[in-house]
Amino acid sequence: MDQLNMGDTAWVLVSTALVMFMTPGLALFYGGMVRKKNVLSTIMQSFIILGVVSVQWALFGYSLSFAPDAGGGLIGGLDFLGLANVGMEPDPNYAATIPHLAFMIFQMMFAVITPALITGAFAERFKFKTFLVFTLLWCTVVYDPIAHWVWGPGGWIREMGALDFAGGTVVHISSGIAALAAALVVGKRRNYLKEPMFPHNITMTVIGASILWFGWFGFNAGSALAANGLAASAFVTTHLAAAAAAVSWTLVEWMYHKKPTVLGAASGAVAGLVAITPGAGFVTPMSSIIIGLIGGVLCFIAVNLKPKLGYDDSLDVVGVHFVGGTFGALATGLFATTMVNSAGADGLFYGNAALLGKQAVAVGVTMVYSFVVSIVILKVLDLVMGLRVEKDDELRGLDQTQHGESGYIFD
Amino acid sequence: MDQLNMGDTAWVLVSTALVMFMTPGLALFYGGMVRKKNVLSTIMQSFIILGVVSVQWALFGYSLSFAPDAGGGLIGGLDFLGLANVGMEPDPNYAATIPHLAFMIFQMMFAVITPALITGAFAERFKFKTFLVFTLLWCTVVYDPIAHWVWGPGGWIREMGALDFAGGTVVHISSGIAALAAALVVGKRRNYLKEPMFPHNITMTVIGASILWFGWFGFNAGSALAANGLAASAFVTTHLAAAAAAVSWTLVEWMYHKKPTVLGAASGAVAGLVAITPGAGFVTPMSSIIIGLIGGVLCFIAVNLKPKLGYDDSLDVVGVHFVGGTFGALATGLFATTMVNSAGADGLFYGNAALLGKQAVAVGVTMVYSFVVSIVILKVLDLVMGLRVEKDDELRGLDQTQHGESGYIFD
Amino acid sequence: MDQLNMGDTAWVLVSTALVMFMTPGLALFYGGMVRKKNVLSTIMQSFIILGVVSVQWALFGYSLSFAPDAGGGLIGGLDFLGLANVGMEPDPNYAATIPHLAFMIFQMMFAVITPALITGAFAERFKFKTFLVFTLLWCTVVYDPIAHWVWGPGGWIREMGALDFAGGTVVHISSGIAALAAALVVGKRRNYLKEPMFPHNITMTVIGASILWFGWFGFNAGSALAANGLAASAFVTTHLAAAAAAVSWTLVEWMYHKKPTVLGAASGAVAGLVAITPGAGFVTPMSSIIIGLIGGVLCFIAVNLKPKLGYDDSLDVVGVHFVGGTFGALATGLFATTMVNSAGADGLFYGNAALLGKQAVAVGVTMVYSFVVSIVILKVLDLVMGLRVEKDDELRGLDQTQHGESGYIFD
Amino acid sequence: MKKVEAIIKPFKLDEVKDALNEAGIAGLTVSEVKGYGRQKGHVELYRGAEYEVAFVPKVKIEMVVSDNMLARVVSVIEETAKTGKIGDGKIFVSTVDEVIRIRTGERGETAV
Amino acid sequence: MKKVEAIIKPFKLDEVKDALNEAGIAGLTVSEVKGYGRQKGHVELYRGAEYEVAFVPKVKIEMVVSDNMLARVVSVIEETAKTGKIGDGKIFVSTVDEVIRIRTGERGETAV
Amino acid sequence: MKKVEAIIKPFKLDEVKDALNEAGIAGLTVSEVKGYGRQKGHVELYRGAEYEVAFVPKVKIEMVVSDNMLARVVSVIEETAKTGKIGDGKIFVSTVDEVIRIRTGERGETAV
Ligand SMILES: Nc1ncnc2c1ncn2[C@@H]1O[C@H](COP(=O)(O)OP(=O)(O)O)[C@@H](O)[C@H]1O
Ligand SMILES: Nc1ncnc2c1ncn2[C@@H]1O[C@H](COP(=O)(O)OP(=O)(O)O)[C@@H](O)[C@H]1O
Ligand SMILES: Nc1ncnc2c1ncn2[C@@H]1O[C@H](COP(=O)(O)OP(=O)(O)O)[C@@H](O)[C@H]1O
Repeated sequence: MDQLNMGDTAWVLVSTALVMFMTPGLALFYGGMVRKKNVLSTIMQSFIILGVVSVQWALFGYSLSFAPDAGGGLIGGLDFLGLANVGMEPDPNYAATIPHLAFMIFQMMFAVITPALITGAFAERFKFKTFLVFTLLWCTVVYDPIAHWVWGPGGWIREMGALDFAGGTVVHISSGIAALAAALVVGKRRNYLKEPMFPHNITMTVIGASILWFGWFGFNAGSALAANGLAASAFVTTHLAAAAAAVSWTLVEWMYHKKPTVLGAASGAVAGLVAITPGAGFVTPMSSIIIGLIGGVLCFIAVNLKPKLGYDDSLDVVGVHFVGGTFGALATGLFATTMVNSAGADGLFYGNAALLGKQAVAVGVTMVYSFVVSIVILKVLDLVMGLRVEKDDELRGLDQTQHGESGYIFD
Repeated sequence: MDQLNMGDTAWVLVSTALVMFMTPGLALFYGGMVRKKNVLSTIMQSFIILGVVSVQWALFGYSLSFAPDAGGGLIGGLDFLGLANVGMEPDPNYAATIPHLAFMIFQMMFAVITPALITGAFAERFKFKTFLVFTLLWCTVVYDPIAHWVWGPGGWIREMGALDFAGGTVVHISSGIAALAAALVVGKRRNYLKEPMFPHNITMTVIGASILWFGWFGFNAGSALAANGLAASAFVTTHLAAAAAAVSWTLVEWMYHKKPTVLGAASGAVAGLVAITPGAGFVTPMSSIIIGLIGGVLCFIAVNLKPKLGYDDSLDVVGVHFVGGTFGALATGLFATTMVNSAGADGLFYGNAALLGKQAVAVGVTMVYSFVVSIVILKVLDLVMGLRVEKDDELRGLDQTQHGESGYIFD
Repeated sequence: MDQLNMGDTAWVLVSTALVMFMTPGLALFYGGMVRKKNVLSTIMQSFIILGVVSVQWALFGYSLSFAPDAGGGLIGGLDFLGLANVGMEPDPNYAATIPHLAFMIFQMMFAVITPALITGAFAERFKFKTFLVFTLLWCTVVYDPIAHWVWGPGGWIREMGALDFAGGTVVHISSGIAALAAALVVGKRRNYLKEPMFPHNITMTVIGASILWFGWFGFNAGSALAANGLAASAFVTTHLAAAAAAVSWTLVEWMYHKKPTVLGAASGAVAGLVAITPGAGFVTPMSSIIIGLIGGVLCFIAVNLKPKLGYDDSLDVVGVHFVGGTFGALATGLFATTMVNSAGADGLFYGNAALLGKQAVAVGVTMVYSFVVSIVILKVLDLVMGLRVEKDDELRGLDQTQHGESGYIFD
Repeated sequence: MKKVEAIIKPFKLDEVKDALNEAGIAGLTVSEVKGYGRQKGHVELYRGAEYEVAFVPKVKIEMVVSDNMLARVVSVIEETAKTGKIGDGKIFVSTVDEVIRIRTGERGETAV
Repeated sequence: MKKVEAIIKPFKLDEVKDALNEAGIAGLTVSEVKGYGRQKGHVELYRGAEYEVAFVPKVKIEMVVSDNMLARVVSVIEETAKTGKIGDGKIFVSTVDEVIRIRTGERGETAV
Repeated sequence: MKKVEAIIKPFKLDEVKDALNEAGIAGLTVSEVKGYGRQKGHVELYRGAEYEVAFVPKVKIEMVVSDNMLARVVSVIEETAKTGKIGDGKIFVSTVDEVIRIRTGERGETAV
């Protein structure tokens, strides 16, 4: 059983590369949406996370998340510190047919992109130094435990029987609600809602969204951890949900705002990808189309309610990742079927109401935990080192003032 | 025989991701070539096709193309409606070692990019709403049947013995000739040939061409549907033809126009990729270099004749895809050899003149069918809902007037 | 033993596609760093190399590098001319489980990117025609022999027992020192150090660096030539070194220059990737973090010393590839361990001082050979056809004057 | 000598330039500007909120002409730049004391 | 009629425009410029060498006003564009001979 | 006070600016413009057709100087901006009524 399979290994390594590529993709997706004067600072936050969190993960993050349980299903032990005991042989506790190192680095890319998602909430005003400290703390005390709960051996949410195929709770809800916390604590950008803060480069945002879509095949279908029928199925559901949500966001925007925007189509695709993530390996292709259609509309509504709700989540992390992730986790409780994945469970529409309850618990606990801890971290950092750049720096833009660079020199 | 192979599955899933990535790549390739005021509208057409046609394919397109023949080798039946009977197990009628779902979604990406190719012909002037309707109709009545003829079980062109490894007729000729139909029916851009309509961002076009080249490995080598020697061979021929055509276009342009352009090198690479597509799995590497060299020159000539021929195919879909695809399909009739692929046939240069005839028939019928039906669809849509945007909208640009957005806000 | 493995083949084909994608990635990495007026000419140099060198490799380059030794371990014979004897079956002399063609094209992508790396040194002033001739000559008389020495069957450096997992000497040292030769012979850009020559588009450079990082998984982990534990291990070391170097460059720059730049983070990542290349399949993950940390700092120092050293290596090929590659090759002599790779050797830190000596010899000989031959080629070409564009052309920019195009038309 | 500055709609530039050329104008200089006037900008909806985009893209043509060309030039611009719709723009005329052609050092009317 | 040209700091544009609008200005034209003055540019470090970036981004507002509006307009700009820090910019006033509204052909004060 | 506007070749900007600086100029403002004059644009071939690109990139320097600096400034520009080849550009001199330094409220010559 713990025999290395080259096909599975090839697939997981490729998937890892694809998921790694998502973080620069996110950098572009976000970078295009800010004003020109902040494009580099926005890109930098995602890019440097790829450096910082990767090292954190290898040193101790992976151990906290995935080492044998340290007690109560709450956190992993220290067996994998510095990647001790993580070798080239498969470890059947994680994945029976691929090197343990492959599983470890596949998971690393999830740990990397999750804090990067949050950066969209406080774009255009956060201090770079504080951001680095926040990220390291957040990964260690929020992400690593939640990953353990949901995916770690002995993790309590996993034991409870809630389903999360590729990170609806772990990645999207945890980051989406932390984004809300950040938007609230950091406060609005100066002149928010007074002066237009349009995306300075929608072509860059589309490139980013396309890379995200491309990479998400690794994210979701790679989560099968094998190149088998389940991977193919998750690949299909992923793609169809993205496609359906791109269409539904565009259509509903067209109806309500008169014009179908390119930013809308790109945002819709991402919303669909988020929504299908928890159920990708549990639902049928036709269900994934429905999840995508609804996910696109829900996220469109959420994003458009933001100005009324009064917080300034610059790039709509809450509206897309929190709303989309929550919807997707609950939808998994509705649409999951053991016909797709016998290791999964049946959802409400297949006669099993219990799953929906478990999904709700997983969502609720993740949400509360991430929100509360994020608030605490941010409040403390605000006191200790300050969260926001100076007013003048914000006006001149973070690229010049924090990094001493300009995105473009076109004259 | 119908035993799932993880290596093959990994390869086809990766190839599918690569081919999916080509459509955003095409969006950039085309987006860079239009004027700044139309960059988003051009990108949008490809991007939204990824949404719309994917859903169409899952609901009924795949069935029309690939379900068991409904009669006469002309169209597939309804057995696969809503992906019914398309599961995680291999179906040896399609591919014996990978999940049927993997085959289905690999094919989906071809169905997506084909109508996207056409959009280059009517860029900078087409109504978005009409474009959506056109795309859905065209896929259903042109692409799906032709895919069935050439690749479907019982399809008449396949039965006849014509070869099309990865879509010379199905993808490039069908879209290239539809592009001509569109250019003729829609008419020229205002001030065409009077004012310069230079590419506004050649760096974007190069990024797009590079993504296309990268993705084309999935397109052609993935068409082996297994990770075997044939895949490697098709990979090599694909790359060499692209390389050779990039060089030949650049050189011939240098000789005739005094300067080797970057747009020329990028266009040449795409021309080479188009030319090798039908024969990728049937010809030797040395033949592929010859096909690339000639393909680059032929497409260069075709593109430069356009102003004399008097139609306004904005981004040269005819010159590259129709001319390159036709040349490639016929070249397959010359260079194919069973030494490369025993499931193929020998071409004229290997002593079998018959193949060239069959290739010519496949080309001719595809061309006539796609051209005539495209003309009809466009004429009808022109009456029913109009094809072109208003004059003022065209002058101000489609980004603002159709989508309410600007590609770049740099001040 | 020489049984085709689909998983390995899938992995090597994907890796090949990834390495191919690195050359356009490099085009963007470099293209963003030059001034706007030279963006296309810089991109063009990498892009056309993808055409020219691919064909060279298929025709005779592969034979010179990898065909059975022609004598003395110095150069390959002519057995593989025009890819003769390079077929779909595995050849156990190269890779026992994948098609020989797959090995050939995987190697092709290395031959392509190496001369492309050099172009950064003479960006913004080199004649396009001379550049083409230089590239063909350099590949034939510098790259092909060195590849044979290090990786070819019977190559003398390989026989000596020096280690180079994925091209520290072959790719980075050979190109890095040729870059120094080019910077010296071609001379400085006009007004170098007088007027600012800032990167015109750092967002493009970040996209390029991200594609390089993504593709480097194919470069290094693909060099295992199988989808096994070693591939996973090389994947992990590659990623961690890049991550660590991005962090260390950023931090050291922050300390010394007051601001952490995005260009620094991107450059650091590339420096880390270069530094780990020779040892990727021989060192542990923890060693790779150390190699990355040091590599980032060393390259930062080298790049910042450049103005004092007085040559104008426009885009810091010497500081990153020569310095990073040399450090990495020597670090392999320190950190290599047979616990990671039994086909490798132990380094100094594992009790074997001999390896470090062999590494030093490999570095020294490669360096001297590439430097001397590069100087000779350049001097001859300077006499025969001239190396630099006219003064006025340099001032107006190479895009307009050499290629008749503008990168962006934004008004 | 007079300086004529015309703020016009961008898409009219080519037409105006050609007409001025025919009218015998020797040279002119063009820049991209943003205008604010009776022609209001537009309201853009973005992520659920409305924003007023106050400025409208315009093009400014500057040219220095001899006094006897003035009337001609003004009327050419008036005719070709006019669409009759709001936002057509303005022409400003002012006096220039001296003109110098850098290449030759010529001054005054011959330098125009 | 007078032409008022003001070179100001870019981030002050919206404020100045709104104030001028309230003061009853009918139109104005804005362009992006680079300034050089007492406010020195900055030194940038790049790849081990220091470079002086001499120019500072500024915005130029141009508007033609009737003589009796002049004082008002100047004082509005002075007040709103001022930060008190070096580099606040300049206002230049000059005389305009004629103004023409292209759309209507109106001339003089009514065309402003 | 006089306003000097010079349209020059872009690559001459740094040289001219340095020379003006040495000549004691306190400030100037630069913008990117496109020129049309005796120096014709060029013909570009694109996808089989030829197009005339009429405009040539130029840089406009504007500066207001006291009357006694005028001659100096003009001759500095003439000398440094000159290449002798067609398209070197023009200098226009006109009269300015008033100059105000926003930061201090200074007016007239001291505000220049
Ligand atoms: N007084 C003015 N000073 C400077 N520019 C002006 C003035 N009035 C109008 N403009 C310019 O002319 C453009 C057109 O003016 P507007 O009032 O919108 O329409 P119209 O020209 O039809 O009356 C404005 O966008 C602005 O650039
Ligand atoms: N004599 C001048 N002519 C034209 N523009 C000027 C002149 N003096 C200053 N400027 C413009 O005003 C801007 C601000 O001037 P500066 O001397 O830096 O500060 P301050 O306005 O506080 O004295 C400059 O950047 C330049 O654009
Ligand atoms: N009468 C004019 N009014 C405004 N700008 C002018 C005028 N004549 C020339 N220019 C500007 O000066 C530039 C150079 O003029 P041109 O006639 O090409 O060459 P030269 O300066 O050598 O005579 C033009 O591109 C244009 O920007």
